[in-house]
Amino acid sequence: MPRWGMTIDLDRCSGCQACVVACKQENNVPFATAEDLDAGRGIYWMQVLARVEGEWPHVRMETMPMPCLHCDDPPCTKVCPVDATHKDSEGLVQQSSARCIGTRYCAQNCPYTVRFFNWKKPEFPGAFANYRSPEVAIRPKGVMEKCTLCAHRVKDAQDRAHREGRRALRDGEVTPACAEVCPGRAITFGDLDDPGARVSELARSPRAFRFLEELGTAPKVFHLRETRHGDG
Amino acid sequence: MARVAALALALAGCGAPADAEQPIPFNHAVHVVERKMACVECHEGVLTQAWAGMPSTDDCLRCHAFAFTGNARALEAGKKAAGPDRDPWVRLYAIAPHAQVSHAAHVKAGVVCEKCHGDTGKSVVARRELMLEGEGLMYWCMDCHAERKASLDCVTCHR
Amino acid sequence: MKPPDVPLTALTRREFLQATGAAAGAIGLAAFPGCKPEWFGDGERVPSGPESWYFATCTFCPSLCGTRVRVVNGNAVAVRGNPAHPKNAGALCPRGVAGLQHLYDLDRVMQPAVRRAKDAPLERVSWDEALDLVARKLEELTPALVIDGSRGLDADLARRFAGAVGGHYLSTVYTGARYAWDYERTRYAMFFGHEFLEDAPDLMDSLRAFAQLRGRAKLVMVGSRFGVSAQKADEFVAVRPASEGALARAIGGRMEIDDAATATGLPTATIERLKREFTASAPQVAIGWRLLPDAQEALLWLNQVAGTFGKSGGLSVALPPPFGQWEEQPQPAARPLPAAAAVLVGALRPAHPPAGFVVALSPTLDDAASSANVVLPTTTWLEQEAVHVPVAAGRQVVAYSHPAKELRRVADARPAGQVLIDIAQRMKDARRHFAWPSYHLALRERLVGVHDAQRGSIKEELFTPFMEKLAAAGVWTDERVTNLATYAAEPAPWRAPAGEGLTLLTHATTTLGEGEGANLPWMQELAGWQHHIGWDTWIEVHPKHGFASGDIVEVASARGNVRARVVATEAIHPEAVAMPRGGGRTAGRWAKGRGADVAALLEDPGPTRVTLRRA
Amino acid sequence: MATADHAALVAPLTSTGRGQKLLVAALLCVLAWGAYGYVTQLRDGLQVTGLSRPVYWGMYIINLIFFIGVSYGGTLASAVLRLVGAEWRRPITRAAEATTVCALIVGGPQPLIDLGRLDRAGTILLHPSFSSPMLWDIVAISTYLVVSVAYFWLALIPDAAWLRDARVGGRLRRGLYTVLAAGFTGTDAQRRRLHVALGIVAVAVIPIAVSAHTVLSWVPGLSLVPMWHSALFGPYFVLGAVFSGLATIIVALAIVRRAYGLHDYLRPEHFAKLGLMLLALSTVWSYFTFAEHLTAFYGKIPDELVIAHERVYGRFAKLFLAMALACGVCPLLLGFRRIRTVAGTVAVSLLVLAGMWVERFLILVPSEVSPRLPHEAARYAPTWVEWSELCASLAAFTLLFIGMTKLFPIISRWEVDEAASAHPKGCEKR
Repeated sequence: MPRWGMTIDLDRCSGCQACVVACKQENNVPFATAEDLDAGRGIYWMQVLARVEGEWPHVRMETMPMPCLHCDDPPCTKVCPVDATHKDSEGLVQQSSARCIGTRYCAQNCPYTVRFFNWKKPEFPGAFANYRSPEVAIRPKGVMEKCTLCAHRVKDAQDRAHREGRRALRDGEVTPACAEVCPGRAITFGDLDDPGARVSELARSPRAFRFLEELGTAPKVFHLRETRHGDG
Repeated sequence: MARVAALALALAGCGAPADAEQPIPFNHAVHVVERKMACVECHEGVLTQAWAGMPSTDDCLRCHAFAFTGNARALEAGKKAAGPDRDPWVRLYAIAPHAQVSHAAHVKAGVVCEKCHGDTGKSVVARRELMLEGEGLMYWCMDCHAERKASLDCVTCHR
Repeated sequence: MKPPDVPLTALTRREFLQATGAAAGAIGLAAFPGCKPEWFGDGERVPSGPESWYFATCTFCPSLCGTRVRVVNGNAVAVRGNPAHPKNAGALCPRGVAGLQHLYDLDRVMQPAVRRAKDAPLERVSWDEALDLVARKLEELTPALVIDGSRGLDADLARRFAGAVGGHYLSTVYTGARYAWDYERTRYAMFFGHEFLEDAPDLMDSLRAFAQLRGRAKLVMVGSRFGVSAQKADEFVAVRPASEGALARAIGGRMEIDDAATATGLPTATIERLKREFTASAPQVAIGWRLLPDAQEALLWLNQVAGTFGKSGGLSVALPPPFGQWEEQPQPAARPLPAAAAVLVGALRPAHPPAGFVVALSPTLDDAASSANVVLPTTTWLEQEAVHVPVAAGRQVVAYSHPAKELRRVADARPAGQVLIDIAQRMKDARRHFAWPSYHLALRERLVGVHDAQRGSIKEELFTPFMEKLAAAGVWTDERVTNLATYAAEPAPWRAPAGEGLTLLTHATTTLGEGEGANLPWMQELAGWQHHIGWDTWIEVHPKHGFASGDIVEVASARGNVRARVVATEAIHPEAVAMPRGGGRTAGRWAKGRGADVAALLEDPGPTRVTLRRA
Repeated sequence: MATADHAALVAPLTSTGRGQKLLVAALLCVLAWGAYGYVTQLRDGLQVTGLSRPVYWGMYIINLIFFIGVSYGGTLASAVLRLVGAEWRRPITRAAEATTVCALIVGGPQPLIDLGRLDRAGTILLHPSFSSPMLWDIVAISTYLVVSVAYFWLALIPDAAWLRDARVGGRLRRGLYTVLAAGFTGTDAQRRRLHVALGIVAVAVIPIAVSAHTVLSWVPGLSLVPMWHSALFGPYFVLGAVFSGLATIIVALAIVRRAYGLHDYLRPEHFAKLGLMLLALSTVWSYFTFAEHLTAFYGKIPDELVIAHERVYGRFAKLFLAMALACGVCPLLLGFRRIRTVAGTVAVSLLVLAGMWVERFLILVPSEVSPRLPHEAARYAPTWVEWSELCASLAAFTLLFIGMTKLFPIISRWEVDEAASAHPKGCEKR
């Protein structure tokens, strides 16, 4: 059984937002209107957070691409009163929009704030309805949703491999939408339990770290620290 | 009364009607039992795709243009009734929008069509064989998945 | 919610009421009479069906990335990069992905429209009527001005059209020398005033170069704004605004280091070190963007001194591909003439809308089209058969795209080139220069040349199999490298730019670009992601000026003034302010009135000095 | 059996004044307005609230904690005082128990208002996940409600029997009294059994009440959110609940005293005693509040410090100051005998109630607006829908309480009589 994970190389991320848009498109996440943004209700399964510190000219800017980190010990799943969110057999933290009753407790307990609530019915006005993807269901209002690490792509690839008589996927055979479009190739997806997989190689690198590791959530999405020319 | 129930379920977003008057009076039995046609000949996606696919009237005409002129006229009438850009069939099988079933994956796993679609192939007027809805249907699916050691992860079907 | 598939007409009212009641009961809504089940929908799913993929070239920016478009049930449902394309190798920038919102733009022009009187509304007419009218008017009202925002074959045809009608031709897209940067082998890259990760003449090159050079080359960003490019560079050199030219001269040995230190505000030791590093790290490049002309000159010269032109790891000028030549190119008028009519091609926004009779060839009702006398709907890049020439170092590339036949038409639109042919053929004199019966054949003539060259990635004896292979691959490339050395004159001595006040720095964003993304909601919402701002234009101001984040200020230059939302940040030089481009459109339901158009402030050649006042 | 002495207790059951009718009408209007707001929310979704990411919980959860807190009055005043045998409690137990039941009926369903999918609320019963503190909470609060109702009913039995025998009200009401009286005729055996039962339930209701609020505090307390994740939360919530519950009783008693002319039963010394208890609880509350913030400020764990700072000096400073004055300082005035009058204690109680609502707000919201990772500046301002639900909840509580006073004597007659027969002096009238 694979244990899916991801690495995001901050050295290769330019904050261009391609992953954010590709994710929205792939997963039928509606765009945020100005009012949504103003109220803090945009939905971004993948987003790039930024923080600026220091004084001119000694400034530092952190850019953090932040999908759901798919914790190995997810704090969100255990607080759900109806088991609408759970870690599945391949390690992905999934959210069932059909089971969810909308208590938003999981969102409260997610230290990364990467769970999103449908404050209203998702809207695809006019001809925008045409570009909705058939792969992913559009969630109704009143339920939570979040990054699935493109589990639908994984499942489709597994079905395909099965049809071809293979039991497991090859490394790199399946990529989430964010990784697919990334101009810097900053995002790597794969099986963390496969020691030869590119993703586990990167996750073992000394540059790898996990956000808020001190909370013991054990994310399966690793970030790789930035370096500068001439560093080690 | 069955119709009332079906419509109630449809209105509640629970599913499609169990049977309906089709624009074209298609007879499964003639094709499948008498002519020994395979399901995949008309439902072309079942072996390779998630969707099964419904034949267009053009697909029908590939055979009917030569042989059965009477039926070809019925086809034309049906096509006209359905209007352009719409396939001329009333769907009988529908599951909740948050669930997806891959036909190809099931066929590959050796699930025969009859497991879910019953005797549709032998019917004169097609009707839905599977009367389960909502969670009832889900547990029926899950029983079979458990039996066959298929994945029981929610995301297998709910995506 | 999905409507029931049961024919409702066949039901008795009693049955219907029973059913509705049962449905309401089933949902447990009894307590709320009158509630419709939509209140508690279960979501939706678009039915899947047969899918097909086709290639398209994104024309939102000069990078011209190769995309693959996925079609299901006649709808385009995804835009992805073409992995076999040498430009982007499967990657895309956010604008490319958002092409879907361009294709299904709610402001698409659905059919030709004419404005009968000055302030009358646009009126739908047939293609024939519109084309006849345009041809007649253009023959009456000479000379005509052709303002072109298109790329590729459409642009070639627009230029030809201008020549055929004896008018002047003006392109609003970047048409300067297209330097190809052989970034894979560069060891030292200096970016002058160049937000290379947000705003570049070739954004895809820039984004990919940065990732590939990380750790292998040193990237130095010289500028007065600390954006994401400054953070991601290996070194950020903070200079006074508009003084990049001085640093370039000093590194090139054309200016005393002490003088440059005064001009830029840098310690002399830093300049000395940069000079040492730059000279010692061949192959090196110095790239500038949004600079004053004198700084741009100095950079060209700096590259020449360093010998980067035509060298591996340096810059080169791309050679045109072996296109078949169209016979006899009529030349447009060299100088702008007092025009009585204007033809606008493609998505563009002229700073001054032309006077007189205006014809707009546009896929959407954008700023220019919405005030035109005649609007002729053209296809978007996702719907058009097209040939493009992306610039890639060390390669010649011809990208061919052709929409899948399964893609359902969105509008009664034609390729801009086709519309120009259609107009020209209705004009007495212009007709002879547009002898092709269709755009497709004009395009084919070009590709015949590529076929005849019998080289590169596709070689076929006959043209038809060549076209088939090209359509299947989406791209023809040839490894043949033809680098041209270029010559730059020694720059004039540095002169401090005139003017007082805060220097306005502008940059495009990866989302809005120069405004291409303005009517795409995905781009609007992400425009100011680093400041959590969307759907608005902001101005980055150093806190010492006393403005707080969120304040609305009026920004005034000698040319005009606009309003913007303040972002008080330490990440900007105290003598500078920075604003994004691409806002303040006047048409388009998502773009109209969103933010401000900084183009209204910019002085030519600059620098633009502005004052801020709380609004 | 009814005596002329207790005419004042029966009067509210049989006649209703004009002012009261108007009040009920007004409250019904507020309730209807709340229902309208709620229907709006069902139709348009929770976008009609001021909630957002990351402020996922707001007004409704604050109201939940607030009303469950208010419900503590009954438990404390009645059960505790009954167990320790405080004789002065006798006239106040019934009103206190009534507030408990009313507050639980109003407070318990608050999460349903907050729910994104009301239509799926039944899922909690079909697919419960007992790893969620929210489920423990549902169990704890429903148990608390059941036990509170049982307790209220047990203490009501002799009075119900009295009303049954006195043939008060129409057929329906008499039927109700007959059922509630459960065949009680006042024999010694019955009285003995009643006392035993009351004793048992009074003992049981205290830990159940404590557990209800502790478990409620665990809903935020067991999460990873800084300043919520605190062992202090259980006792802090319980203490705050007792505090606000007591204030509720004081206000409720003062109102029935005035509205129904019960000055003979509820005398100023009752209010003075309750006022002193309020003062005592206020000091404990201040101690908890101090301890909580000292830990944050001294420990300087960045995540917590940010929130504590926001609360005390930042965006919430004004609210914090108001809360500290209302809950920590004003009750101290009750140390003065001159303030410890009926009016004085009621004024302080009202302040305490408002302050405790603000305290719930300050416990929840500042933690939510300061997420660990740099998100957009979050803020929370309740919308008209949320305020409407608060008003409607308060109206519902008041209506329920008025209903109680119209159905049952709001002074426990038998307990008062019992005292009068046991200690004739203790209950004599002026």
